Amino acid sequence: MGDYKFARDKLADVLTSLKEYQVFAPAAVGDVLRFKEVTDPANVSLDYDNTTVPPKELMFPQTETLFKYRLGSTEVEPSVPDASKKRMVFGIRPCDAHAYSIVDNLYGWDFADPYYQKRREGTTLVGLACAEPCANCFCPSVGGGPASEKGLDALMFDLGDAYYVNSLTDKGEEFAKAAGLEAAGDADAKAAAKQGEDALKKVARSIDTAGIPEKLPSLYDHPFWEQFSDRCLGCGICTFLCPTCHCFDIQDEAEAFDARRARMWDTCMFSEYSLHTSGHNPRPTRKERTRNRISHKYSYFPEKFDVIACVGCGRCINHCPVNIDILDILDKSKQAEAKEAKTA
Amino acid sequence: MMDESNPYLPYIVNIEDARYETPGDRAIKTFRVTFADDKVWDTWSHSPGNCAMVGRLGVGEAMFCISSSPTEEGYLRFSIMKMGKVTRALHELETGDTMTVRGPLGNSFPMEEWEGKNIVTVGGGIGQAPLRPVINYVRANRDKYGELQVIYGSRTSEDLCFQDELGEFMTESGTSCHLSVDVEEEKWPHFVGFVPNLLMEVSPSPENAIAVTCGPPIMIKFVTQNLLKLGFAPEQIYTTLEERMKCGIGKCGRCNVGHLYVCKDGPVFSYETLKKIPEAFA
Amino acid sequence: MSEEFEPNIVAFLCNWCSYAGADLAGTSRMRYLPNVKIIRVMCSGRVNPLFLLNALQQGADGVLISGCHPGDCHYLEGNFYARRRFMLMRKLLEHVGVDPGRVNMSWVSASEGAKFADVVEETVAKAKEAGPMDQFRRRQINW
Amino acid sequence: MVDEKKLQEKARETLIRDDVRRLIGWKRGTYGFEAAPAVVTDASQAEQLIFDATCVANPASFIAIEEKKPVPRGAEPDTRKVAVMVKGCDSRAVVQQLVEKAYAREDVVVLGIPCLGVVDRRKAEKLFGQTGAQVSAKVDKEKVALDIGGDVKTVDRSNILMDKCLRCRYPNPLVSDFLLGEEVEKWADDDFADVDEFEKMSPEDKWKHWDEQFSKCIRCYSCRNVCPMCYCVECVVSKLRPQWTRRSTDISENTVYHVQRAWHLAGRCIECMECQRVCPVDIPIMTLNRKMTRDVKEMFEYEPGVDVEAEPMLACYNPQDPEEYIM
Repeated sequence: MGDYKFARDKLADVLTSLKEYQVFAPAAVGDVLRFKEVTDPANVSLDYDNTTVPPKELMFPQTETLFKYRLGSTEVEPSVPDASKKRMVFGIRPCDAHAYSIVDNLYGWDFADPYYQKRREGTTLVGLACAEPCANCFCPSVGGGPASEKGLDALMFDLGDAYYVNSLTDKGEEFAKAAGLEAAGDADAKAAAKQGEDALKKVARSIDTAGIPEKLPSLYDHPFWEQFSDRCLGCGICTFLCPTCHCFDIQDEAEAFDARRARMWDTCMFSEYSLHTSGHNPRPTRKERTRNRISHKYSYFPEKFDVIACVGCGRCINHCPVNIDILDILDKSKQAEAKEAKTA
Repeated sequence: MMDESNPYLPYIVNIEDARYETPGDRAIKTFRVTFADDKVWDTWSHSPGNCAMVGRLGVGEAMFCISSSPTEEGYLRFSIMKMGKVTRALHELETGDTMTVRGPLGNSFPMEEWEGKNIVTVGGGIGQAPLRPVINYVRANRDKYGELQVIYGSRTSEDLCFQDELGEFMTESGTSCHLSVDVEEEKWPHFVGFVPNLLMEVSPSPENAIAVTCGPPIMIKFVTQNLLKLGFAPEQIYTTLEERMKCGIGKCGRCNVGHLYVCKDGPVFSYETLKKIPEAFA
Repeated sequence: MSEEFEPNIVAFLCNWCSYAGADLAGTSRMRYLPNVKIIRVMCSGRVNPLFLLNALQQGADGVLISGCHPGDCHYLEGNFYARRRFMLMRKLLEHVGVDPGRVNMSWVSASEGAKFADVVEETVAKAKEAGPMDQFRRRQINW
Repeated sequence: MVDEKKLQEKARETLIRDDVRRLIGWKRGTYGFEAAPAVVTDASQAEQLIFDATCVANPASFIAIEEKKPVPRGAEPDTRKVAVMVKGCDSRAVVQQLVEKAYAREDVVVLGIPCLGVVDRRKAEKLFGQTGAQVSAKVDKEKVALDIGGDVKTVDRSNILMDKCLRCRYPNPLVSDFLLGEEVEKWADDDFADVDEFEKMSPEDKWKHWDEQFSKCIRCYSCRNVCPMCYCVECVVSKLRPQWTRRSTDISENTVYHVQRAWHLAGRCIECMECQRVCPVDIPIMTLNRKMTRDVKEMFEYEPGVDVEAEPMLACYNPQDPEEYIM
């Protein structure tokens, strides 16, 4: 669609002009970056690698009320978000936007999830292409890239003194109009394209995913998982920080007579995740849980929705305290010899 | 069907009858419920094998099979064993109380496909609950199905569910019933031993037959092995699985066995499907 | 002006001394402040510091743990363990910014009805000084 | 410094013993400033093992959290020992685990490593940026030399070592069966100046600080899981019956989680700083732990993880314990 630009020092003005949107942008709390609602446009900076906590929390908050009720009453009051309220994620990295388009499959599958979908509908995604990919990024290997347009409404490129904006959808056009962006010239478009190509070359890590979805189920009982699971702590870092991980727990909470049913992020790396009340656990050790995490992303999800549930953002690699490196696992899985697993 | 716009909202149901099937720490209580809002019945339809999230506001919900056949009209039945947080809270409820139901969820037994065949059900303990709708569906459509063999065992004779109905099966024509208990007890006229052994004792013919089994995971495993020994083909063997569940609609993730969600793609699977998925027997 | 703040106090009293002390205060018709909600436990050593945190979460503005005098414990040494625990828990909460006046402990024997009334008064006074517990009460969370 | 060849040789020797099941040490990570903990079961894997200033993880964390599947009927349980390589600080974890009888002394083979300090990934990344290279690091009494993909950088110790190393009082293992390398001289002391400094803040400022920090928490429980002292099979924060801590992430539950975590480590924390290292959202968890450590030391003259014969701090008492606030 349209090509636009705005000067670097006009960033605050652009954000100020987006009054009809609730705008979220990366913000620092100490050394940690997270998407926060913009309260002061003057404080927003787009000079960042990527946020620690992915912006999935904007569509799928870590804790979310499903409905409220009074204890003793049978009336429930749903807390479904209002899609007519316009929201914008400003400066989202292409990998995180790509993640939304993957997770959309699940939340739209058969039973539509109104909580996620209403938020998605009302939100405009304005991306920011990566000029300098991080050390553990591997987005091109899983269908993305530093300047991938997947899932985005508009994509910005940092060209030094100005941001070049390529609007990709009607929502993106609307953003350009609301922000009053000036038209960009050919030179800017070329510079952006060049930056995208250069960035792609700078992505240091990669994996050839061909054959992995078909192979993983054959490694069900394979001891190679233990090379990794033996040092797994069973914490939730890899999954909570993963932009495509979407599992949740549902709990009822009451405070005096006010109660709610809420859902909160959950992770297959916790033992209680799959623990039956009887005490039986189908995934009793970290070996099975590690296998489930990797298999879900690279085999089960593609089997169902035809797309790998990984966007190559590198967060699980960057933040794993014990260096369980998903690329290393996938690499080893390709070398491992398939074994017929035992069933009944 | 459920509220299309929000599958997380439960229906309120009134308990018309609550009674204990079995006593003890792990008592089984059967609830007969009907919707507080009569209009729900207009859109409600379920089949044998379907499940529902049953719960209590303020405590939570858990997945249970609907243990009544759709041929039993005007109510739903749930047989619930007292185990954890939710089931304990449900067991406190009595006739006249309300609980919540969200469903019907999951797939169901291909009852139409099975028409004209002999049906063998192999149940253990509370595993008889998902088999009950199959049995009652067959009994209500007697002319459409062949012989019905009910094979059922539990730890002790006290732990047998649906005792009032078991007697009927023994006398009804076209239906036979074989019971067992795990350990020897006084005045027990039937088989003593585990259900897989009872199955071998009864030794149903695989010819034009379908076997449906449900029980503890270990029992399912051995029953499946024995059915194969008896000559049943993998596509003749059906089971229902259970996993921990939260959403019941294929979103929350935890109930997967391999790439299948038990809540959505299941709980009913043929062994033909499951034999490719080792996790189903984990 | 709003009404004067009346704090909620949760008191964990040991069965053998302090609960009997509170009972004595009542049967002797001594007046003690009605802010206190008593939970009887078998021994002050049974009080898990999580109870304290949970009370503060659920709306208590102050907590009182009371047991037998050192050396008089019905179970010989339960109150010594409790003393160590709450000494530390108080320091920890202080480090987090919670007024240490919200965590109180006392030794009240079965014969000290008057002391119990005094202890309650002091506990309430400290909680009043600290003000409403609004730091990590569940109620303040906006669902 | 430890000779890597000797270390691998000793590891091999240990792994071929009939009574040793696995060995926990370190191996080079796939990238960056931290070595990965390594669990090896076969002598042929011994050549992966390393020790240098990037070996920050605490191998003692992995001893007690191992999940074992039920022993099949008729089979004998595997009672062979676990060998573990420990730095000075890591060895305190082993001592404290022994104090708590998490396992018996004869269940472990301890290979001690005198240590001159380890690199703080956060400090290194601030100085040199994130790197995809497999970094190795040599440390001496003044400098740390980092080899970042062939590019050698030398940094002052105080600018790059973990804070715990800058106040390390136990550079040599307090428990070991074999010592790999020469004992080193203690170079620092701990005056808890950071705790004193924090205590000067007003209660309002303290809460403002923690409100901000705890609000960030995503409750991934990595701080709990990495902690060598957090080895309960079922943790109180994950229990449903009774449910003390809810799973919802808000300031109330997060605060209680962190306070109770620090509380459960009172008199047990051996200051390996793993909790703070692994926190993905940089919560200064050690501030709470160090307050407890200081107070336990001052009030009860107790120091965890130094004496195998000691009793756990909260399982003993002194009739003369302080009680200044008790009415």
